[in-house]
Amino acid sequence: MSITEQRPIISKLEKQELFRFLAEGRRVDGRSLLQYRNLSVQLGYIEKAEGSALVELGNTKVLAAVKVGVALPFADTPNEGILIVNAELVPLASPVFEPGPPSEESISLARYVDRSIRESKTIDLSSLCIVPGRSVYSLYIDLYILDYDGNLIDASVIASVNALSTTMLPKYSLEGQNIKKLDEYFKLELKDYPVSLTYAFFGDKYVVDPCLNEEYASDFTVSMTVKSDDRFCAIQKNGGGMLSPRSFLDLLEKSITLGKELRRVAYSQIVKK
Amino acid sequence: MSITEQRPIISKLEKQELFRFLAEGRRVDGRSLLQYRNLSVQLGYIEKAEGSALVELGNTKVLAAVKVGVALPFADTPNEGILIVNAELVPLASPVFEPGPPSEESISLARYVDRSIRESKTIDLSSLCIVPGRSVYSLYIDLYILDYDGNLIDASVIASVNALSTTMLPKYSLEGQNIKKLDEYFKLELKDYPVSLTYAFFGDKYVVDPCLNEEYASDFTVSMTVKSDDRFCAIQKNGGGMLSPRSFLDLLEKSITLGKELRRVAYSQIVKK
Amino acid sequence: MSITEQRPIISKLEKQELFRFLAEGRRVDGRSLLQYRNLSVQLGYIEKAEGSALVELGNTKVLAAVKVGVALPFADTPNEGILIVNAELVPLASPVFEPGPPSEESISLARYVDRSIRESKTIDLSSLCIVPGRSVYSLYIDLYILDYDGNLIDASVIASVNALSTTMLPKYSLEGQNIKKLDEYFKLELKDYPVSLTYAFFGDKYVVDPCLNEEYASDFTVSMTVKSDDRFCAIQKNGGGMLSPRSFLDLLEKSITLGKELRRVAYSQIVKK
Amino acid sequence: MGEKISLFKEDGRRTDGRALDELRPIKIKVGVLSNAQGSAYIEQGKNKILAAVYGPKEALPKHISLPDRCILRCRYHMAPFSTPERKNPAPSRREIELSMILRNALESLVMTSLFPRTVIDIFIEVLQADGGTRCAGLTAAVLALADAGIPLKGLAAACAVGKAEGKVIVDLNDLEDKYGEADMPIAYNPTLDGITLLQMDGIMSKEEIEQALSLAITATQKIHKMQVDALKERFSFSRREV
Amino acid sequence: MGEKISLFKEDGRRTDGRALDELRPIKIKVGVLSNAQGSAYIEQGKNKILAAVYGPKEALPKHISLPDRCILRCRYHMAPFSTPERKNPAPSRREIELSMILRNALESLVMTSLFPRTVIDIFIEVLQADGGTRCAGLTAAVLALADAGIPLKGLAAACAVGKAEGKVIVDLNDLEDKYGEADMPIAYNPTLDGITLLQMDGIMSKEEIEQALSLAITATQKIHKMQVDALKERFSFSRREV
Amino acid sequence: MGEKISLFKEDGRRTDGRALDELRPIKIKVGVLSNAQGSAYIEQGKNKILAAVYGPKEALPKHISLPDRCILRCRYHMAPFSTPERKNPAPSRREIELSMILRNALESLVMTSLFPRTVIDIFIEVLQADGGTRCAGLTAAVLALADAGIPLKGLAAACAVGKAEGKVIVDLNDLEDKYGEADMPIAYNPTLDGITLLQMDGIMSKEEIEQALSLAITATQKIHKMQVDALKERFSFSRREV
Repeated sequence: MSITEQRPIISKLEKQELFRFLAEGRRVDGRSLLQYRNLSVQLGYIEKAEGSALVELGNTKVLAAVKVGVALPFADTPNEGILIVNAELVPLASPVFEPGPPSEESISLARYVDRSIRESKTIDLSSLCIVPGRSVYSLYIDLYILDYDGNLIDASVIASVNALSTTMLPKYSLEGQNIKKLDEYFKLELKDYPVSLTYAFFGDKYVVDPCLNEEYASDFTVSMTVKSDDRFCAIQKNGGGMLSPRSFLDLLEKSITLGKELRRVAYSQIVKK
Repeated sequence: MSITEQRPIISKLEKQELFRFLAEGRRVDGRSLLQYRNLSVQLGYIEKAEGSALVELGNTKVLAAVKVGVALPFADTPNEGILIVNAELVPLASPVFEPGPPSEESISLARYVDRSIRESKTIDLSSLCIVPGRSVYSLYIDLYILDYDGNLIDASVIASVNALSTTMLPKYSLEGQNIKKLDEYFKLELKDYPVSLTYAFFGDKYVVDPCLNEEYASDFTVSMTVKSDDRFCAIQKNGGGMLSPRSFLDLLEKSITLGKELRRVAYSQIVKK
Repeated sequence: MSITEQRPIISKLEKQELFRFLAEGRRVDGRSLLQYRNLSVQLGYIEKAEGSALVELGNTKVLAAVKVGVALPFADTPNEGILIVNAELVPLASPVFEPGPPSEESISLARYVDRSIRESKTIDLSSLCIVPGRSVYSLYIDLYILDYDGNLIDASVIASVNALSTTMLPKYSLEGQNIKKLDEYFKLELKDYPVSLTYAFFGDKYVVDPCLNEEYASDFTVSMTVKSDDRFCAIQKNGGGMLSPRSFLDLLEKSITLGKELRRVAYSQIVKK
Repeated sequence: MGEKISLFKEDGRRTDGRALDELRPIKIKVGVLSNAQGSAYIEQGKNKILAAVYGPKEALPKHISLPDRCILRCRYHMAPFSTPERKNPAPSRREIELSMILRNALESLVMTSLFPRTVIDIFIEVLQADGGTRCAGLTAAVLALADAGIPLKGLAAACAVGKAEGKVIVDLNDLEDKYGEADMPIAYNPTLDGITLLQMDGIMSKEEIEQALSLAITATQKIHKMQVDALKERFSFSRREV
Repeated sequence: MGEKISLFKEDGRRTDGRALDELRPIKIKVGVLSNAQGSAYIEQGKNKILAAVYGPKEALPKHISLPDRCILRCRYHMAPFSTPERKNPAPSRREIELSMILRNALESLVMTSLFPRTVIDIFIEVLQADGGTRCAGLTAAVLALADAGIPLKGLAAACAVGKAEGKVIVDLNDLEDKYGEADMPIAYNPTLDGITLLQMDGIMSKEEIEQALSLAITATQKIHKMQVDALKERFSFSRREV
Repeated sequence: MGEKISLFKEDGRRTDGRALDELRPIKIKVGVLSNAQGSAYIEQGKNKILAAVYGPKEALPKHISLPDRCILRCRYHMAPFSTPERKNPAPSRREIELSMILRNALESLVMTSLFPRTVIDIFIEVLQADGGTRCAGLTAAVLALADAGIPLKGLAAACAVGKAEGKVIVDLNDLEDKYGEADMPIAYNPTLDGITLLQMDGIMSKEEIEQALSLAITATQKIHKMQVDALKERFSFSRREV
């Protein structure tokens, strides 16, 4: 059962201020409506994982780590590696995160990131086959939300792609019926550099990269993932409220422009020049 | 832990009326004490399942569907197919059904239906072996309670047997070590047509096929499953209260008579003349 | 989440009495500070288990039973049998035990007993291999707490070792690729006879083998498992409060002396003279 | 999107004979269950879906209630027999996500401030699945709410649009969902010109999405008319059957 | 009921030497646990079963309580080592069903209206299983209730009857339960002439059931006498041991 | 303790070049998270651990609260990527035990009677594990409590001592933990001369334990100094970063 969430109450004063600023085309933290917060990326934060990245987007901190294993392929894709995305809303990040099995928020986040990476074909899963029908690489992306100040989706996509870009896979040789792990590694190749852009709506106004207070005060958010070729590979409206078709079309246009910019910043350390 | 259930309270007036009618040998909905409600059976309701039937017994609606798979046999019955019965008290059927793992009511219902089919040998499980010790057919009967107005047991047995009667199984050929699914099907053969008869007790009086209000007002119920040869293959008393040995013997007699009648109606579309 | 437990409240009077006695070097039930309660061991209580023992330590009753199976060995120990300890705080033993998945108390108890047996090498796991890398014996020790009057740890270690000492394992012969169970059995050999000694602290005073009221009134407990050669193989402080290094060193000394005594009583039926 | 399967016939029509912008046959009935406060049943292609509504009723335990409006609980659930392989009845990650997406969409329609401290339960059961179940489920759930007499800001109808072999299409069936290039479920309220549910996966350019959106609006308007007809039938006859 | 196993010896006696209507050796003790308000232990054949009762006590959380009577909670549970193969300690579907069946049977005996808003917990632990555990468990649970001083309408004793190789028999052991043709557990209160627990599976004709019922009544009357003796012993000696 | 691995180099130093009584490099920061009331981060060898504190806050549901003091809730958790093989994020038996052991240790430090009817939540997340995580986690958790402004009876620092190839050593790394002969985690409060956490597994004689205890006291005193330094830095700069 999905149940109406109980958002922490923002004081009326805070909300009024937020709307007053919006009416003037400004935001409480000084940003313009379509401006992202400061973004920093630390590659290889978890040395023991095959790939990892720590992303800070303002006060939001997301750690993504990739663990590589060997698994039986799915029956309908015997020649493809397996990609699984899992997100943990770690309770130290926020008083609203609780220990326990994955919440609908964490599942929805993981599934959106999964779609962004899978549909954009950022990874060529068919290159992750060891023995067709028998052994394929499995990539587990674990998203760990360490500090929560809104816009988990965009930060998580950026963290995941950066973590994947640092991922080293062990080589295997086939010995008779069995495979043997070698002490050699190869780098996972990325085929695309998708970015997600998330907008929070307040009536007919919207801002990009909402911080937590903006998310709480907003009617709903819309996230869009754009590929390097400006095509879209994932979209999702989250929360109640209605999006006008006109605004939707606006967002498509804005996202292509903003996406180019964000991609440049987010993947500056990993994109080949 | 099984815990005393909290039955919805029936108004005193309703209850008084019910008892006044019973004293006169009548029921509130106009039936006689040993009369079933209208019964309708719609075969093949779920085209995508290998077998299915939708049963309406008054306002009680039960959908039974059979899914066929291939499984490893149990170690102690290497030559027998596997039969599993599962019941879901779907929350749209009643305000007292809650989402979540199977309740004791749904487990008890499924196990009673399982016994009724298994003990009556309605299906010859030894005919469902593909490769002894390695591959057998598995039949999953899912009972879906869509609308709840009492007497789930009788409706569920009827729905299950009807669903089984429409079940088509794919043929398999043995190719070396593996089995291969062919594009041919065969009909599951039924060896018996069991019916369950459920009685609700009010002091020393009882009625057959209780509707929900009667169930709530009763002391307890007794269900009995009768085979085509008039022998019994499952009995269960549900609820508190005491059944006198005399009444028990009465029920045995009544069930044989009523069973013949019910079997004729319940399986009119599927029994070979 | 581990959460501060709600201990049943002992009346102030009871507590005062307990402390008054302690101040005089006595205990409410007449024991001296370092005296164990009466201990009785009944071997082979569960005939259908491969090994078992019922231990009564005062009013605390622990039943330990060993079930033997065959399992795949762990990848990193292909030549070793598998030992698993599980503890059930059965709700009939105490109003504070609740049905449901294992509590942290039961997990902690099972893990302490596991360490006591595993680290002392009471069982030579490498002697429990049938086919290296493929089939090994698995020993499941189930601890069943039937009556709860404190000091579960010491009673459970004693029950486990006694149950193991009665354990008979079936022999297997290798037939081609498969193993076959023979109708012959051999006795599990014990290499050590560890005992755990548990102390409850009240300020700077402590008693051994606390009963339940003493546990509730104490600041914390310390358990130590001593091997036959007087070396230690497991230690654990349970509960809040601080243990002074001085007291810790005292306990080491006391445990060696008390351990010898307890070992003699606890294993009188099974230790070879 | 593994093996090569042709999603169009030689005459340019889809595998089930439809034109690019053509809906599958739809059958809607309102008021089909006897215990629920409101209920509806929809068949769209081979989809068979029931929706039921209980409430508004007191929100228990109290700490889940809100002082200024009612809360919604929503469960989207697939019957074990609704899919080719038997589905475990425990909720999958997909079902948990869709329950949330559908609750959000319904939340924008219900006049929640009329019923403070209460809860409305919405159950959507997919008895047979054939692509587009979340959309058909939403179409039915909105009707179940209306059937329960719960004041709405308006109806909303839902339909997936998407892309297959480079062509933008409407109301994807199972095959097109599986082997097509993109799937974009949309729920739309024509009165308020608002999108209440929006997801997309697969790959589409801005221009393709624009075209798809336009088709979705037309399609949902058609379904909206069927919703209105079903409600009219309900309140003239009051027939109850699946 | 797979392989062929003979359940009768050449002299017509059962595999354990019993006559058709003969009970297994039964040993009952009341008041065997120190913490429980009431407790009892039964051995019947190789069955070893403990029952304990806590309560009546305040029903928490409050919403489970009833204003006019006490509620019962009952857990029938098999120890992991009670069966030939180790049993997972998590409750199986069978244990969940039997917990309900046993609660129902006990509910008909307890004078629940004497203790409104309270709860009585009944725990039945099967330490070793040998056929007929639900019946032996009920026999013990009734005594644990009596030991706890809870007013009962009367005792009830339980025993399975059934059929093996065409013969109606009493108190089935493990082998007869597994390879016989029918098993009918019955709990009976001789004072009120009432059956409080009744199940059957396997195949029996009306005549066979009549015969089995008659044997069950005789058998439970015998066990009832042992219950009374155990209670007498309990209240004269007050010994506590397993 | 399976295969033969040498834990000492020819010069008598440990595999990572340390002397027997030498700690691994330790880096501590206090106040690293923005939402938590208090937080701390520790690196000890390759361990990377975050601790955060929320509270004191109202204890809900009420029945968990205590009238005379605050309660503590503690979760020790390992990230799925913290170990060589991916760890299932659901709590393991080991994590459940350590959560309890750590809560107990912290309970002895917090002045709980100052905050009746409230709860303090303590979260310890192991991002990367390299032996001795419970000790490093405790060292960090104590600082997170101090950072949250919760009155403590004193700080406590923790460190494992143990035995490898017959030698008593301090601050075991992953390899020494796995292949050594004994591991004894200790948390010690130097001001009150009290041990708040104590466990041991493996085999040690009384004399070895005495020697290990003495080394542990010296080691924890060193870590205690680093704790104090980290707190000073926190309250002079108030920098927040991981």
